[in-house]
Amino acid sequence: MKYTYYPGCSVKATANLYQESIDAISPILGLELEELEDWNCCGATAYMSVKELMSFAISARNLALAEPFHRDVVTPCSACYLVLNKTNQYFTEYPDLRKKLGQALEAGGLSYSGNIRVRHILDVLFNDVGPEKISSLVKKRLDGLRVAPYYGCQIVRPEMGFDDPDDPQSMDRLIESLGATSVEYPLKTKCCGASLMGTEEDLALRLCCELLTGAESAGAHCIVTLCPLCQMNLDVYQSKVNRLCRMKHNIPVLYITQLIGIALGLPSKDLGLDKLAVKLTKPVKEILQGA
Amino acid sequence: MKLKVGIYWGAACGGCDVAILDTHEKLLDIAAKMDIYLWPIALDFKYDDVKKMEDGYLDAAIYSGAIRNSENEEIAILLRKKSKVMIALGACAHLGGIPGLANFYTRDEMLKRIYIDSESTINEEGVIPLESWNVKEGELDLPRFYNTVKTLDQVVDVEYYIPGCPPVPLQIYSALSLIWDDMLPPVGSVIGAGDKALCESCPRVKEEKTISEFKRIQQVLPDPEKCFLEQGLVCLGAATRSGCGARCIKSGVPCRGCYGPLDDVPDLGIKMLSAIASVLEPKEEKEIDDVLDTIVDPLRTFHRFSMPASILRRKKE
Amino acid sequence: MEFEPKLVGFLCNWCSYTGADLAGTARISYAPNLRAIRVMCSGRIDPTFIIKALYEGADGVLIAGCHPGDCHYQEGNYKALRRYKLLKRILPEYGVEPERVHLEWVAASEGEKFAKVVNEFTDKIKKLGPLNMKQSIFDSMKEDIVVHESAGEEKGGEADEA
Amino acid sequence: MKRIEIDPITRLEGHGKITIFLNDEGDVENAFLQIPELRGFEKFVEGLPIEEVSRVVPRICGV
Amino acid sequence: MPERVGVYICHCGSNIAGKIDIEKLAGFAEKLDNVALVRDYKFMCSDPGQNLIQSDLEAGLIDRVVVASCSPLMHENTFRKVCERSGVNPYLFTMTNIREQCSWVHIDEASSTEKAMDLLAASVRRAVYLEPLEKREVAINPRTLVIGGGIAGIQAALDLAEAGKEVVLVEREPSIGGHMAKFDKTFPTLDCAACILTPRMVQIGQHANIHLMSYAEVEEINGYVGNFNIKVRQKARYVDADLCNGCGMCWEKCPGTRVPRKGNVHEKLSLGPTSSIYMPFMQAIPAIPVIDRESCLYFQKGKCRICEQVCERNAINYDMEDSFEEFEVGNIIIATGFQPFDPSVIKRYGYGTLPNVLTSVEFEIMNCASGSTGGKILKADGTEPKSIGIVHCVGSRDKHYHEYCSRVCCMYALKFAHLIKEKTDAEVYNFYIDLRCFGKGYEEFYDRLLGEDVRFIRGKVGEISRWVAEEDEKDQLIVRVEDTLVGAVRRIPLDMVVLCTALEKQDGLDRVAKMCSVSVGKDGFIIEKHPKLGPVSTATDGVFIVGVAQSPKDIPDTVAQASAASSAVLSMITREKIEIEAATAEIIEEKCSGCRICNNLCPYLAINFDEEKKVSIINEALCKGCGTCVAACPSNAITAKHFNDKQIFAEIEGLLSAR
Repeated sequence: MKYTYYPGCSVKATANLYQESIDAISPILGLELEELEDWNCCGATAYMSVKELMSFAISARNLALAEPFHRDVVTPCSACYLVLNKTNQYFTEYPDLRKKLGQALEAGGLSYSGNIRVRHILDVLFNDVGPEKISSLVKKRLDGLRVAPYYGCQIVRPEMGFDDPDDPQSMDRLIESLGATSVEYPLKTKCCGASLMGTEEDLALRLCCELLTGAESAGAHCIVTLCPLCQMNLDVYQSKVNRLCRMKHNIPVLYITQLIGIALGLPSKDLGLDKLAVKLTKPVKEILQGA
Repeated sequence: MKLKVGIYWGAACGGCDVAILDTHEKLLDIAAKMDIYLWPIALDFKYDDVKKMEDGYLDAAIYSGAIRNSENEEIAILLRKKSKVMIALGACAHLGGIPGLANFYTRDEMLKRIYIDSESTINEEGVIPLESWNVKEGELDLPRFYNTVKTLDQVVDVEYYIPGCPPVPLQIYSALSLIWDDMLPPVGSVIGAGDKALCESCPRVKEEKTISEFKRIQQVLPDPEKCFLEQGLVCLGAATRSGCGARCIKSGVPCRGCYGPLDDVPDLGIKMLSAIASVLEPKEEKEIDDVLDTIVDPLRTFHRFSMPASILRRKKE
Repeated sequence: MEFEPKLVGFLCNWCSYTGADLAGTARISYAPNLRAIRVMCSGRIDPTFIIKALYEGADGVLIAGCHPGDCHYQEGNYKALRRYKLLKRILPEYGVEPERVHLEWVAASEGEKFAKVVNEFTDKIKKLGPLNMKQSIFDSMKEDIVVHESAGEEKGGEADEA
Repeated sequence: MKRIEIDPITRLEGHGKITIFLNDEGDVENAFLQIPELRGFEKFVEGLPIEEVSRVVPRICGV
Repeated sequence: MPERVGVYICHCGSNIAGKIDIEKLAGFAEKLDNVALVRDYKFMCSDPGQNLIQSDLEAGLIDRVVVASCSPLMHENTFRKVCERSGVNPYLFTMTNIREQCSWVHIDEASSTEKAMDLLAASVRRAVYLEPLEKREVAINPRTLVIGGGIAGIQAALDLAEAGKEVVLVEREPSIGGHMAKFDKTFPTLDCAACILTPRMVQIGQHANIHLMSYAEVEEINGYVGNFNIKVRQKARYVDADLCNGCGMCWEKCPGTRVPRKGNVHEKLSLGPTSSIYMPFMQAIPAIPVIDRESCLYFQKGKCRICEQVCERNAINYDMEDSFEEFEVGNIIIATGFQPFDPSVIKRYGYGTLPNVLTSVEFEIMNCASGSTGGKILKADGTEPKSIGIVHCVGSRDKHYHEYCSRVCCMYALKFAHLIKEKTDAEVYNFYIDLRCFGKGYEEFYDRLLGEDVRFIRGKVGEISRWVAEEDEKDQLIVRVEDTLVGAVRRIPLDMVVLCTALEKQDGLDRVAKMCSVSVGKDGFIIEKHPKLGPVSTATDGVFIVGVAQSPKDIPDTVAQASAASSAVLSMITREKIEIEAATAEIIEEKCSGCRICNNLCPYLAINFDEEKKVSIINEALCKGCGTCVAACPSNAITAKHFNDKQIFAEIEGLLSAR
């Protein structure tokens, strides 16, 4: 299964552990992620809310670059997925926007007709690879590990497309396919504050605190997510959250791809586990070692 | 005593005359009952012979072909004077027929296209036919090419019409037999045809009609059983008099209305327009337009054979 | 003398005819060029009537029905709309400007609108000028007449009843 | 100049008229065959949908 | 002998004469063909005016009448009656509107007079082609069909039966009573629903004039006003109604169950016995059980048959088949009631995924003393709730689901709040957008609730989840709602939530509507004849609509509509016959080719196809005379009486070529 891979800026920098885990598990799961040549930043939701047309234009450029390959564009990051997917949909639905973007692309010698699909890596893992295949490849079953599935709020809007936006289940199934238990986590699509961490830190910290408290009260050993920004806010800023909310949270926050990597028996340094701010706790380690 | 009959053709193709011949052995009955005093395609009588007759000499005159030029009209008027009963034979005399399609153009447009612009003609001086022309020996004349095609009943009073293009030979025979059996219906009626629309005798199954798209015959492989109209193929059968035995439909193509309208229908084409428009599927204006876009050349299709007999008769100049 | 167009209107009994009456009771004045024929529903209007009116000398024909959804017989106006759309497409092939036939939805309460519609339609046809279809058919057949030797009366020239 | 007209010429498809001019000796001075017939298929077949042409042009000659 | 037309020109005081030159018009009329005489008078509609016409008619001077005066919508009937009085068919008369559409609306006298002349010429030519028409009358069968045995159907049936008229009441469920039978109390009086409903149900069961068919569905309806023939499918109950005396042995001993065996309190909610052979509720009418095939061990696995063994009256019969009954009725009353909106589509409210989230109907059943909880309000685990939330407008006033307001939810929500306060000491929250307490005594009931310290939060609930923060919230539901009066998003933990779901069109209403040839609106309810002036009748004569079949409404309005419909039916019945529109369309069989273009053009389904004769036929009683099929018929085989082609062609010629 071959895809045009749109990495996005985060996995090239702060979220390189996400990229490492993807690179590690892809060959085993039979995924060929060919990086899109000369891709540009999608501007994420921040730029979309400031200059919508410009944001549409720069992400349309990515789509135009990807179209000749006639393959699905896959991205690991929820923000990139939201922006690219929204651009693709609005491009087909709104003729006057299509005209403006057409002119913008022409200036760059490009054109786009709107017949390729934008997909998140979770969609590929769940629908193309599938939980059965993954569980057949599992070497170390993660029995006893209680995981809080955190989807974040950007993957579900404006159109999740491959799962129920109010009550997504695809990651829960993937977690269960590894032998772990996916706890009932009502905050699975609540917002972590994302880029607000830079502008309204206290608000974002309080949001993350609720997410961490919710996971803990659901008895989860760790949180698994699929968005670089959510992971960073919950993992890197966990100490700041504890200080502000006078909590003693110590919950590791992994990427789903890392969890899969562990279950596939890959060495932890290939999965970037060493780069986690909140190190794996004793109970988690025991389960991982013991399995 | 044998009936004295004259058969003539105006702007015609001779198909109606051949149809008379196609009555095969029945031709002998016709010959037994009738003496033919004029039949250009088959017998060598001249106009002078007819002019010499006294008025009403002929029992019936059978005129096929439309009124396209002055000669067609003159002979029609002549035959009217010379015969008790005037019968219009075939779609041209009855409705204007295929030649009637010329009513979408003017005389000059026609002559220019035929004699000057036509690709295979070399005519630098732009010579077009004239009504009279002098040669050394004397003056020659030709009939005048009319601006508008007329039907027979628009130039003379016509007692009976035998419709069709061509009329079904058997129907011609049965119509003629009405004369010698002296069972002619009231003057002005159409004989040798049914008094219901073609659908009555059409072999195809008819159900409720809702049309969301029209197609052209070559774009589709129509279901052999189902009514053409229901499959989005324009068929004038519903507004056309029966009598032809649905020969076009039986050979897989929709009806084009050559047997003409039913009794109280003054305009076949506009009536069919009303019928087809009523059963379109969409209600929104935009969607209606989309469906109507799929009808090709509506007016000339609806008036394939009956333009001169329609209410407006021709395109306004 | 300025050209005064002759207009024929087909008004549906429940909405547009009642609307026209309302314009009367409200004494709203409008151009006198339109003569109305009452039908029970705009669905009753056969395009043959419109062609007949144009032939008999109308310079313009107005079709008025209930607004979609208001039809007293629920769907008559939809059929009127479909026939009107197809008829407008073939008028140019008759050499008749399609603007000469116009369809308008007029509710029973829209007396004001009825007056406005008649005025606007009258002005539009005034600009277009006379149609006189019957005369133009007769003119185009003028030279096509053969003078009878005997009575000399011109038979076949004038366009008799179809 | 004497003139003989054969009008119409018969037993063929279509209309025609022959005019013969005899000189005083009774010999043929000149003769003309005139075809009065014209319906205009060349013009009115223009713009017809192609599938209809095959149903219109057979009416050029039905013999 | 050609028709002789009498022309009568009215001055209408100065209304017409003030603008139109009457003399010139009369002079013009005299010269028109077929005009035998022309008269003019100050007020044609006055008695002397009418007598002018009557005397000419009785003297046989004329046989067609043209009155040039006001609009036909004004005095057409007046002059038709004059013709009738003079022994002449009223349809041989026509009017020329030279007032509302001529003298009142044009300024210049000359052009007004010219227009009047053209209009008059058109009328005269039309008059020549007028043909006599008979007003057809149809007998009204006094029996009435009522579809639906809820409070609407019960009220209508009783009104008619009490008036001595025969009623056939068809109810789809095993017992009549509809949704009202599932309520404990009714607002605003807090009457016990059973107390006010059961006596009427018993009356229905015993009334000699009412033929009750429960557990039955209408299969087919044909015919027209006064003469509908109905076919009803009586579904097999597998219990013989004549033998069974409702002793109850069968459902006590029946091992099968219609509710999940290991279900919690809410899953096991039921009014009557939960066994496979059951009665919907104890006061069911008819009091006869029915076997639910899905859960019956005999029908599913072929064993058991215990009910047959215990039944002393051997009324059980497993081989019963659906049976059919046919009868004639004159009128139909559609009282099919409503179906509650299924809230599971609103995932954020968690109905079906989270425990302790109930719909209003489920909560009503829980409150019934004869219900499975004995009227006690309990959580799913059987314990008493400490706090209950009631969410208004679930599926109503919401563009995604139903835009309309269901009218009853606010009031029953208040009733719920009262019941909770009365039966438990739980906190009660009502989440509302607007409190619509519009009826008699409704506002007072709301004030009373304010006194019982019910907490009203004005805001649409955003989410119901299990996003607990503290330990004690563990098995609670967290409601997040924006309190618009306070201007903050509030987070309220609750033990239980009741969703006030919208009232939707009853399942199958569109099929019933199609059978009665009435149409449904975009929200699925049947379209009434006129929203203000004809709420219970429909465009089809003889078909009436009552209760939620027309639109959501509460019990008082439903009962009022039921009595309105039955009085309308009674007036039809007492008239014994009804005049059918005379100017209908007619298909001339000799001309109809069976092309069937007209078949689906008729909104009243008046045109059907005769397979043997291969022609279409118009049912004159159903035809309203709109003429849509006439204009479409390619053979002109359909004539529109009083508006046929000849008459309209004559008017066109009159308008354009008379002068």
